[in-house]
Amino acid sequence: MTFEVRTRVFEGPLDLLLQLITSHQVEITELSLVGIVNEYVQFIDEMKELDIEGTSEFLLIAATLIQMKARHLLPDDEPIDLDDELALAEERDRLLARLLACLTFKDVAAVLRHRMDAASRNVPRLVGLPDHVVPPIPDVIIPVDADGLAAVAHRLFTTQFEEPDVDHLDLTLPSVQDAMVDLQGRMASTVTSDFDEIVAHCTRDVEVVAYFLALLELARWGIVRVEQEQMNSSIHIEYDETAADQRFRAMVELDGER
Amino acid sequence: MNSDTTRHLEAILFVAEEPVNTEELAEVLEVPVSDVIAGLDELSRTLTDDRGIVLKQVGGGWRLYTHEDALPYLERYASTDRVKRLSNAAMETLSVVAYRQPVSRGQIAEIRGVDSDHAVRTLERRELVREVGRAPGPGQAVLYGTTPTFLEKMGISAVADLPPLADHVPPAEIMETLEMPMRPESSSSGSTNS
Amino acid sequence: MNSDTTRHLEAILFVAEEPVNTEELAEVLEVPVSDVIAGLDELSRTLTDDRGIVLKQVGGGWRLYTHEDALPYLERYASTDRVKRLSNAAMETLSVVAYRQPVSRGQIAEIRGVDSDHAVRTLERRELVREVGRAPGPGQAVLYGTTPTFLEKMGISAVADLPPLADHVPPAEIMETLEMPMRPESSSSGSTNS
Repeated sequence: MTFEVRTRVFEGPLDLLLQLITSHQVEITELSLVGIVNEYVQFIDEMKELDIEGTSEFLLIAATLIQMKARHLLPDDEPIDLDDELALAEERDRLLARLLACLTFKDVAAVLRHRMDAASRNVPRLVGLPDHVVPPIPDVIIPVDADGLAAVAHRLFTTQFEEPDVDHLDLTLPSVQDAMVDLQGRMASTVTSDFDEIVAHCTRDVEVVAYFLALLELARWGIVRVEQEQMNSSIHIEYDETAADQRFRAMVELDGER
Repeated sequence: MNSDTTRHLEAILFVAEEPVNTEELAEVLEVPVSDVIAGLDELSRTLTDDRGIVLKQVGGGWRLYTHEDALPYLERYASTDRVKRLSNAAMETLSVVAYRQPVSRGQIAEIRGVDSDHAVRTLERRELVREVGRAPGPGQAVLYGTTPTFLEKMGISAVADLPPLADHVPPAEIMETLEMPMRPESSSSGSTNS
Repeated sequence: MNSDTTRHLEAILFVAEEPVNTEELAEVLEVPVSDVIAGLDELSRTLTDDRGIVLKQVGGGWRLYTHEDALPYLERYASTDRVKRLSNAAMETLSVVAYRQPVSRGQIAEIRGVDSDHAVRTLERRELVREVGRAPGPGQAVLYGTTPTFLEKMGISAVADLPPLADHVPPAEIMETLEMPMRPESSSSGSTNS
């Protein structure tokens, strides 16, 4: 089973999420957040091979989705922190509002393009004055000096306009997979740690997000236990060796079957 | 029989390389604005559908254009490819600027969910958007708005002539589709369905 | 009631930059030359003395001109060209001509990524660039170069005095300033340099 959306062109994380959601429109009753989150996260793993801009935005939205998913997966008898619940609801509403705004502007953009195309069917005259009308040469201010002009030229000659959206971006994405391997390795030796320590070596926000996603994934498998006293306080991480061993054995067995 | 004002209006609009507003026309022709308006009306009637040229009110002024029926022949005559179409990214960014102006790059990115600096720069180079001010407060982000060129390319004379945005808000069933998977209850092995 | 041929003729002559001969018009409109001649005759009668535009046969072809009565107004219109500061589009085009001269419009458009004909014309009118030759080969595109006025405005005595580009990597803050639409203050030299 392949996702049709995979072959489509999408621009940015909201666009991707919109496509994932609407591609499920036919089976609306079976819509599940978990399915969409899984697909979304799968995309992030594949993103290294795609030229996509705004990668940290992808990961941030994924983090929100995963948070929502994690909330769904909690057993009902687990005590619920109302503050967390409220924060999550706000996050969800914000994401929803953004999706709606994004859709609205996509829709109106098509209308504006149509109008523009229609208007461009009328061609203006650009020839200007007849030769025998010789207007005084308007005085002109060149708003930069010679160095400024050189800077303008430099920028033009070094920018490739035909291939937009790629060359000015840092596309080396941190791998969530690598972050998981690293995180698990470090946790195995230190047993307890906190998130700040784990990401101390990261130089980019997007790397931190990758580690956060890795952490959520390991927590989902029970390999680590995660605690956070309150929002914005440090995230305490504890390694569960038994769970890690079980997981490891399961993986080896899976590999052996192939 | 056209008035002198009408004839001179036609001559000026023939050579003008951008829309000219009535005040400017009145100044050049040394007649009251009301005469200009009457002259434009007369010119417009003279240039009826059986002519190759039309008069349009666009971008805050008036400009002569070829009749749209002639487009295929013009394309063959000039054989130059017409102005490159804007990408979807640029078109969406342009829509956000048009309806949210004055707006910063950060706000555009927030709405589109994707970095839009490249699109903004493309639109600036095409003179469809421009800096219209600076945001108050720290950072003083550049705020963007549309240009008279934008209005002209849209074939309208003011931003207020754009189709109302409210008409393009997704219908209820799409909103529901979006909201459904995000409902807290949706994935729990729910017994009740609202 | 004008024929389609007459309307399309008018549209083509409206946008044409030079006189167009009957054979060319016939080819573009896909009609016999005799139809073109009849159409030109009809157009000429439509554009009688009470119009601001006239049809003239010049240099082996046909071209639309403004009526001579309108000349004083055209001169006044031309001298009200109040735009004094070069637009970003014109600035970019000027920098391309300065560093790549002799250069054709097509090459400029390729470098800038957008059609630059209008900017070239603006620069020509302000005597900052001019035609300096023709490209060899088919088409013989006009090649542009800078003028003595340009050198004077830039405060240099020869094109060779322009800052070299190869080692010209502008400091980050200048680049940032350039990313923003250029403002008059941007040329004042900053006091601090990182």
